[in-house]
Order: sequence, then C-alpha cells, then structure tokens
Amino acid sequence: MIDKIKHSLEDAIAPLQDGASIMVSGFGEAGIPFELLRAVLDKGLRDLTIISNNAGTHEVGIAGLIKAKRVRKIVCSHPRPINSETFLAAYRAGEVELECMPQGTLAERLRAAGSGLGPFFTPTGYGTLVAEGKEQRVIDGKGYILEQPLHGDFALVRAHLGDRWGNLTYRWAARNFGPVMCMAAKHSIVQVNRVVALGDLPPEQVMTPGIFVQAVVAVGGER
Amino acid sequence: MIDKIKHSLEDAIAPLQDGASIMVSGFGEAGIPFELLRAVLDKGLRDLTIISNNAGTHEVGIAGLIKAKRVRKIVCSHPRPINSETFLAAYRAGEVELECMPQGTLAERLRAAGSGLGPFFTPTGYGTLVAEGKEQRVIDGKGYILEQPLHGDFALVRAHLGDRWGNLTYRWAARNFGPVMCMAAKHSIVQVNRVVALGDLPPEQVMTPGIFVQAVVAVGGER
Amino acid sequence: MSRTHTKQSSAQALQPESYKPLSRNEIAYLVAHDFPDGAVVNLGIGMPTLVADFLPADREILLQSENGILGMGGAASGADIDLDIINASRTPVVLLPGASITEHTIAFAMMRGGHLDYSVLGGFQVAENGDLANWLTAGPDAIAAIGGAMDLAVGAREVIVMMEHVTKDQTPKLLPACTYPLTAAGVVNTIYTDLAIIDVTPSGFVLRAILEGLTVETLAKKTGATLAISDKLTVIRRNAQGEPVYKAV
Amino acid sequence: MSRTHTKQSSAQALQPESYKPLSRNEIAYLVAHDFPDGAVVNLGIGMPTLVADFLPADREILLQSENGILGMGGAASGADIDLDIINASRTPVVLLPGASITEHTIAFAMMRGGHLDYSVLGGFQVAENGDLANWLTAGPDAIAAIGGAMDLAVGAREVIVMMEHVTKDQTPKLLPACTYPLTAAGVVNTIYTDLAIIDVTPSGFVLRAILEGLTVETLAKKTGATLAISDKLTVIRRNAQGEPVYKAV
Repeated sequence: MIDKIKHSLEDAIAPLQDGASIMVSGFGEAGIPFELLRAVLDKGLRDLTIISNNAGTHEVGIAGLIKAKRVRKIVCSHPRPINSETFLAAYRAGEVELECMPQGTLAERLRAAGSGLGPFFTPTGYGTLVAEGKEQRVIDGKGYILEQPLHGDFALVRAHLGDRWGNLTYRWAARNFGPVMCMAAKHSIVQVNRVVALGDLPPEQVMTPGIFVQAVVAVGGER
Repeated sequence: MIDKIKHSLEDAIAPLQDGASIMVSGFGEAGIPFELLRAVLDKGLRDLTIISNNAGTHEVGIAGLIKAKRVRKIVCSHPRPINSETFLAAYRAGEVELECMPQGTLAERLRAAGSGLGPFFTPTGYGTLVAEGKEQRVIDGKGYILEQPLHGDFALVRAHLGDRWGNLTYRWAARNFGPVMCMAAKHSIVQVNRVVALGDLPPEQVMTPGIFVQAVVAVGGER
Repeated sequence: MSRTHTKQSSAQALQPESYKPLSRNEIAYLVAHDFPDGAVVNLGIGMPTLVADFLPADREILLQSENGILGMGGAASGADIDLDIINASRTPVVLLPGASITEHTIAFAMMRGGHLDYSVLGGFQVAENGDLANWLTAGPDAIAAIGGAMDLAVGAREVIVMMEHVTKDQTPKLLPACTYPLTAAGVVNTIYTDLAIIDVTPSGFVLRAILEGLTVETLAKKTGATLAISDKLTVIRRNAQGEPVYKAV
Repeated sequence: MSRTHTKQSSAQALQPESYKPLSRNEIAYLVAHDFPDGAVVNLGIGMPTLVADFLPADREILLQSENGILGMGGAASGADIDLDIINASRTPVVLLPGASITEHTIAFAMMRGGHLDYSVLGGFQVAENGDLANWLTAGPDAIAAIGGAMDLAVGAREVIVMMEHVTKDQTPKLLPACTYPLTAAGVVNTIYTDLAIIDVTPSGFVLRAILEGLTVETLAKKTGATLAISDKLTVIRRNAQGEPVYKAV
C-alpha cells in the first residue's frame, strides 16, 4: 500500500540532513510552508541552501532560519521585498551567500530539473548582468542565454488538500511554486490543511499528481 | 468587451489560409476537433502543414484532409497506429511529407514555443537517428540533443467547456495536447461541447487560461 | 475605483513656465486610458500598480499577475480579503468573474511567450535604443533583486515605462545609454513621465505628447538624449473634471 | 482481472529438450509479480499492455499512461466505457480512486524526469550494452513511428524489455550490438523473454532465471551475445496453479 501520510512534522522532515538544498514554495506569504520551516529550525539543521522566490520576511519562515544562522546560501529572484531586514543584515554581515536570478528563469530552471531536460535558452536576461559568464546565442535576431536545470534535495511545500498517494490541490494563488518544486526536488514534503481519503480529489482537479510527492503532513488551520 | 465566442465553425476558422501550419489536439480519438477539421475540409484549404500526435485514422479528421490531398506535411510522433491506412497510402505515393519525432519532444517543443523559450537540450533521442544533424552535448556523463521550439500559425483544439474570455476545461484524458497547443499557436481556435457564462468556471479549475485562446465555438454533443 | 488623482497638493510650487507636473496618479490615469478594449496587461510593482485604479469602466481590460492570476480586480477589503489571493505587490485583491489561476511556470510563459499585450514597468533609466534599467542601482552596496522585471520586459508585445522625467536632483532619466545595469536591452516602446509621453523608435526618442505650459526646449533640457518631435505632437492638459487628456476628441 | 495466461495453446510442439516457452501472458505475469508494492509503472504499447492484467492484488501498483493518466485501472466495459479515458493503446480503461489527469508535457516530464520506477517496453533487439531498438526496422520502406517509446526509454529508474527471445526465423534478438535503429542507448536493465530473465549489467548480459527444461547451452545458442550466469540463477517453472514462478519461496 502506498501511504505517504506522516503523522507529525518531525516524521515528515526526518530525511533532511545538514547541508541539504531545500526548495521552499510561496510567493508573498501565500503558499509558504511555515510549519515545516519551523520544524526544520527546531531540528537544528545547519548549512542549508534555500531555493525560494524570496529570502524570507520578518523573523519567521526562511528569515527565522537565516536569523539562527542555519542558511549558507539563498537562491532566489527577489531577496528584498519589504520586511526583508533579516536577510539584508545577514547578507551584509557576510553570513549568507546570495544567488539571484529572474523569477521566470527560477521557475523554468526548476521545471527543467523536474522534467529531465538539460539546459535551455531563454531570452530573459540577455544583454544584462544575468548573462555574464553564460553561453549566449542570437537566433533570428533575438538574443538568448543558456540556463541550467536547478536540482535540489528536498522541497518543502504548502498545499491545501492531500491524499495518501500524494495528490495535491492548492488554494488560489498559493499554488505558485508548489507544483514545479514538487517536480524538481528529489524528495518533496508537503504540508496540507487537510488530508482527504483516496478518491476524494476529483482526478481532473488534482494540481500535483502524487508521483511528484514523497510525504504529506496535515497542519490543520484550514482557511 | 472581450468576446471570443464564434457562432459557427466557419466563423471560427475564418482566419485560416492556404499554406497555414495547424496544430491539432488529440490522442487516440480523445480530444480531436473533428468538427473543426471538417470545416477546414469544407473550406477547401490546401497546402497545409499539420502538427499533431498522429496522422489521422480511418478517413475522418486529419485523414480526411490527407485523403483530399490538402496536406503538404505531417509533423507528428506516431503516424501509424492502427487504422492509419490513409496516411500510409498518401505517404507511399509521395503526396505528403513526414517529420516524425518523439512524443515528449513534440510536446516540449510546442511548450518552448508557447513559453517564449529558445532551443533546449533533451536526453530523448540521444544516440539515435533522431539526433542526426542536431547539436549534441554530454553533461555529467549523460547525452543530450538540442531541440528547437515548434511554432505554428493556428491550433485547432477540442475542449469541454469554454467562456467568452477563452477559458477552457477539458474532459478527462481528452486534455492531452490541448493546453500546450493553445499556448504554442499564434491563433488558437477551440471547439467546446458547451459555452458557459463568464464566471461559471471556477478559477482554480480552469485548465487553459483565456489568454492562450482566440476563438471558441460550441459544437454541442456534450457527453 | 477611487479617482484620488484630483487630490494632489495645490501647495506645490509652479515652475516659471507655469506647468504643474503630472502626479503619479495622473500618469497612471494616462496609461490606463491608452489601453484598448480587451487588452491583457501586467502591472509591475511600484508606480504601475496605480494604473489598476484608473482603468476605464467602459473597456474590459484583463490584469495578469506574475503569481499566477489572470483577471484580477481591485484591492480586496473586509470579508473579501483572502491572503491566498494577492497581487505581485503582495496586496490582497479580488478576482473578477472569468479569472483563472495557474502555477508559476505558466504565469511566466504568458509573459515570455508574447501573450501579454502590455507590460507596464517602473524605470530608473531608459536609453534611446529602448534599453531599460529598473532593478539595480550602481551603488557598491546595492543588493540584487530581480523578481519578475526581466521576464516582464522581454516578452510583452508592448513595454511601457512609467517614471519621473528626472531624478530628485534633476538628472535626466532618458539617456543615450543607461549607466545602471540593464533589466533588458532594446525593449521599451513608450515612456510615460510626469512631463511627457515619449515613444522609443528605431531612430530614438520621439515626443508624442507634452504637458501643457511646458516648452519643448525646456523638456529637451530635462532629457539626456536627442528628442525628436512627432508630426502629431499633442498637449497633455487637464479637462474640466481635472483628468489629464492628450488626444484630440 | 482475468488470468487468461492459463489458456495458452496446448497444441504447441514441445522442443526436443522438453520445455514449453512462456506465453505472452506468462511473461506478463512474471513482470507483474516482480514489481514491489508502491511501484509506479508505465506499460508501453504491445506486449507490455498485458502486464496490467496480472498485477498482484496484494500490492498497490500505480500505472501511468503517456496521455496524462496516473492511476489507471483495467479495461473498461459496458457503462464504464468513456472514450475520453483511454490508455496508450487507445483502449478504454477505468480510473482507480486516487487517479489524476494531466496535460501532455507533465505526462512526459514524469517519464523523462525520472519519476517512474519502471518503464516496460517491447523490443525488436537489445544489445549487451543496454541499447534498445524497438521503433523502426531497417527495411527500405519502413515508415518512422516513434510515439512515446524514446521518452519512456530514457527516463525511468528501471527499463524492462519484454520480447520473444528470438525472431520467428530463430534469429537472436539479444545481440552484441543492435542492427536496427536505436530507440535509446544504454538504457535497458532487464529483459523478460519467453525463455529467460536476463539482466543487463556493465559487463553485459547476465542470466537471472531460465525456463525449466531448457539448458543454459541451448539458451546461449539462441542468444547472440555472451551470456554470463548469475550466482543466484534460478529456474522458471509453473506452479500447481499453472503460474510461472522463479524465486525461492
């Protein structure tokens, strides 16, 4: 029997080790797996590489890990929306590295990894600092740069409903990076608002098929 | 006001011209826009390039166009499932050209076109005839070949429900190539089983957002 | 939608030539009223966000957001606030009937793939060849933050930049070449500033509309590159309702 | 599910060594019973499709189909037939509780991205380095038809080939190198034939199990490349229920 349901956050993140690269879903506060991130903090993990759209805000989530000096490197598209003081201070103090890339390139690099593709040419960033050191090509008069698949050990994702096969739905725009990160990571761990029985999710409405998910844990708090 | 609803098949395909490249959705008989293809036949269009998973079966749909000598070239992954005698006869008679590629490469080339990406490296076909004449690269010991985006003038797609903004849902596995072809074509024309009022499709369940669709026409026949 | 553009400060000192620069809301009003019915538009963070408040009620204009929403309405309030329905600036919004939600790769395929009619972005600098700089100043301690700007700048059919015509210390922002790192090369179609509307053409900047009371000579001094004049040059004036207009009616 | 593998023709002539080659259904039975509980599997068109009929009832095995279905059940009949729910061979199937539907690029991302545990394919030829040929014969009038085979062959964690051990004219199909055009290079892990189960290792073909009554010498003659013998070689025999088994129980 396939049963990906974990009965505690600790069980769900048990495979994580120091030095892991971890994708974290979310845009704004929508879709951020705060409870899983809190469990990572509590577990005492160190030397982490975090792949996410932002670098955390206030002192929770990714910012909480940065504040506790658990993060070696942030790979993201926008490390300084408002309330990003925790990251900015740590970065200026030399406590954390930064790799910044266009948001669409971040999403597409994750997709290439999850889809088994190699590098791909994108026009985004051509003629800019983003292109430095990268292979470039002009095709039909338009410039492109070669971007690499972005693999990671784990994904921590927030979804809405999940079943024991790992099938997921997301609420509204909390979907954002969840589906592509579940595809891209070797091991995807998903917190859901509610676990439902197998067969409760209509097949046509599943947003992440269970094949891309390794663990599902309910955190309650359904909105 | 945005109103993409067309009131006849003839209106829906009015922009098509001789020599057009046309993507056609469907896998097996699921998702094939038979009514739109019939309208293309009736319109008398010639010298068409058809991009689809198959090359039509029996004497309807794509096979109907081939039989009437309207098709210059078929771009597909599998031109000879059972009942493909129409294509096979035309091909052997030199009446139609064939470009055959792996099915996942077909889907991904369409996606690259629809996503504004340039060429991409895929492992599929490395070391085979498919790789001939293509740029190749070995990365971390794994071989890849460079595949090009596959653009097209039009997509003819079968969906289930559609609204005046062009939002679509599909029935079950009739979804297949519909979403990616709507993205990839310059002008996507969709036959639906039923037109619904704007707002009737739940936002989270829209499978093709209207931005990718230019025309919607109801053919009835809801299953 | 509120039309707070009429509430600008009247305490603002008028220039010697007696013109009153457009407020940010007035610039947004002009941009909003230049979209045709049916346009699909992405409004970047910062000043472009204001455009949503001035979309003409008689046209159906679809707003796309990089976090996967197509068909955004205005800001949500009260019971309509759902923290999972936000725009690119993280503000809760409502969804219009016909809205749809997608995951992130599709949201960016919409931009990069040329499916948006208009992308509206803020700008630090625009060069006469259409180069845009809006993500990183050249300061030694500047921290990179790209977000969706580079994708928004490459894919849309038309790229519109909204910005003040000069910086606070009166340095031109329309230049022969950008001095800040580029967001994208050769992409800008039109610039809406507090003083003028300027098209970026293969031969450089062309003045389409100029603020009432401002001379072309003065505008040219505030512009760091050559400014050609359109045959159809018009004046941006405020109508009886205090709304900025520039087209012959 | 039907167990029609017991219905094979008893009119088939036995070989001098007195062995009865496995029927296609018996090969499918062996493949089906080697999947561990929880495996995610794609069954290619042709002989692999038969595997679906023999999946052990005490294990949960997920079937994926290239047209976007994950969680297929068996063939549909009567009122359950829906022509929009078909497998890769275009046969109407039912969906199990927990099934999901995706569009085509995601269906192939599942394969190419390494998310499938097993991909089961038919084969014309397999080489001792794992090369597979199953899409095009070398004939001058052969018409290319690739379908999903090349994607299925490159991405799955394990690639299993099901085929007769030799062609109808007794030509070996396990070879030092394929003579037909390749489907993929160096991908095959295990071959199930009507005579044996053979692993493809870095040092070539290794015989894991051989049909009862057949000698290794005879099998080697029917194999076009060197055949090493596993330390754990077992015999495939038919149990009291007529089911083929090869593992020590």
